Amino acid sequence: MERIERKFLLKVPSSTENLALIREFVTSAAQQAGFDASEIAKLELAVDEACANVIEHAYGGQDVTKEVVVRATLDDEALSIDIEDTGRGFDPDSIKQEELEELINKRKTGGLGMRLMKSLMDEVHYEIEPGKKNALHMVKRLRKT
Amino acid sequence: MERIERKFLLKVPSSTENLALIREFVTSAAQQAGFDASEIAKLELAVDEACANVIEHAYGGQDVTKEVVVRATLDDEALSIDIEDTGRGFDPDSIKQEELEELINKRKTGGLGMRLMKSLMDEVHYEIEPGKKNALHMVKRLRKT
Amino acid sequence: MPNPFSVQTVNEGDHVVIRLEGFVDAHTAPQFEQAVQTVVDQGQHRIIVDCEKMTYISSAGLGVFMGFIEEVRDEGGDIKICGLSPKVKQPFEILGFDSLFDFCADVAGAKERFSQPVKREE
Amino acid sequence: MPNPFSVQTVNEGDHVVIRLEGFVDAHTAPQFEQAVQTVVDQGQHRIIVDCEKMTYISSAGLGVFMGFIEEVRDEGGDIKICGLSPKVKQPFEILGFDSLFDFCADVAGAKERFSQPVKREE
Ligand SMILES: Nc1ncnc2c1ncn2[C@@H]1O[C@H](COP(=O)(O)OP(=O)(O)O)[C@@H](O)[C@H]1O
Ligand SMILES: Nc1ncnc2c1ncn2[C@@H]1O[C@H](COP(=O)(O)OP(=O)(O)O)[C@@H](O)[C@H]1O
Repeated sequence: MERIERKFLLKVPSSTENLALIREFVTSAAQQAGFDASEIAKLELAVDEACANVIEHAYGGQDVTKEVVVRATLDDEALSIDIEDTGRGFDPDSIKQEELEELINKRKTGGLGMRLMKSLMDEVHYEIEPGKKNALHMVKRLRKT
Repeated sequence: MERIERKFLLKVPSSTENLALIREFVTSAAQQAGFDASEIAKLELAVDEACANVIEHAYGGQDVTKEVVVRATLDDEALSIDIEDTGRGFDPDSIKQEELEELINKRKTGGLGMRLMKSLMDEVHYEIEPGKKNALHMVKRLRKT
Repeated sequence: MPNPFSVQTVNEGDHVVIRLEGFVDAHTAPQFEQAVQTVVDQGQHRIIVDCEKMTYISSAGLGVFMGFIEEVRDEGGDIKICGLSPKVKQPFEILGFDSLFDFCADVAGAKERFSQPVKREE
Repeated sequence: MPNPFSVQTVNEGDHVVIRLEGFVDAHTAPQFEQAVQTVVDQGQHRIIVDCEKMTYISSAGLGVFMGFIEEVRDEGGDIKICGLSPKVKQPFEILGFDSLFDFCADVAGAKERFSQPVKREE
């Protein structure tokens, strides 16, 4: 049996200005997938965090000559999100997840994004090939009611 | 001198459900280009009309396996919109622009879209290659104040 | 969220008010068309379309006005368009609707206008 | 339109209210951070952040609370977070902010709380 997929693609210049549009994009796809408002809020936030990281870390700040690519693919079972960049890349496993208390003690203002993504989504998986393509694959499954 | 361009790309399944997202997409690009609210409203409407035509005429109604592609390219002088489909195609020159009164007399409910696009945009240009790619290029120039 | 739309039909004695809210585009216009069709099928031809809460309209929505106006006027009625904000007025004006349709400031104004002769070129 | 945001700082005697409105994301959080910095630089450490009109917050916004709380508490003050709607509360809870920050229903509640001992693990 063939599954009907709906594919959405958004490419925007690397600028935090575009995070709002990225959120609208995800919300639209998620609504069509049939997620409820609370699930949509989670998807929106996870994708925002991922794209903010691309803009700030992969491309090192605003650089509108670079592109952030977001794909949303939905079928009966899940919404898959694929985010691509051609920036610096990093080793996700080397990122130490510090406790909130620790971060507070160190007066850190960051270090929360990846943790959020992991708890908001069902799957979070990086494939990093610096200089070529860095890809982040995230999945949120539809809970059948 | 090199012009810095910002490029935005959106691909969505061919469904009128996605017109709202398409409008958000254009609005975002137009805001970054510096258009005022009234100009943004014009751009939004022109692109909505063009994409509604692709969904309804090029692809003959809702068909989420088909794709509507919208590109927005902005530089210091203008926002260019390129809309692509791989649908039926048509001969734009053969479309008779009937007067509103005539349409009313015939109790028509359509026939207004292309006329709107032409008066809302500075340039409207079709390149139709049925079976290959149909492209619509529209430009709105920034009026320097 | 991205496309809030609703249409509400209220019978008020010898005329009917159709209230549009949100975005009237190719996706939602069929619901508007259905609402007008229902009213006309019931033999009501004094129709007021209240656009005060309409935030957007594309040609799909404009076409609904166009498709019914003759039939309604033939029956001695009219479709009064009221409450258009400057933003949504633009497409009506570009297409010349202002010379063929009766625009009113609000529902009260539209009701009053129904006691006056219908604007119509024959 | 796609990203309405504003931050407003109001001095109210011995404490200060920072009002967030709209979307707090990586684009707008720097403005929020600047507002807190300004208040702290002025030596004010009894800070109430009113989130009643905040419609969204991402980690960039949460990081602002995180980055200032130690300094403010060291000075005998606190950052009270109030008016969180259920929708925006979610990220605060996921990250455990509820056990380290003082959440209040509204500004009045936050003012009252300033007369009570500060929640803090040493
Ligand atoms: N897409 C990315 N490209 C490069 N580095 C990244 C990327 N995403 C995350 N990182 C690295 O992982 C760290 C932790 O990310 P995160 O948990 O989102 O917190 P924050 O972005 O606030 O630092 C970042 O500081 C950065 O060094
Ligand atoms: N993208 C397109 N692909 C195929 N045919 C089109 C396309 N756009 C317009 N047309 C044709 O041109 C006609 C006029 O279009 P338009 O002025 O937008 O009015 P309407 O869409 O309401 O009919 C359409 O009815 C259709 O036959």
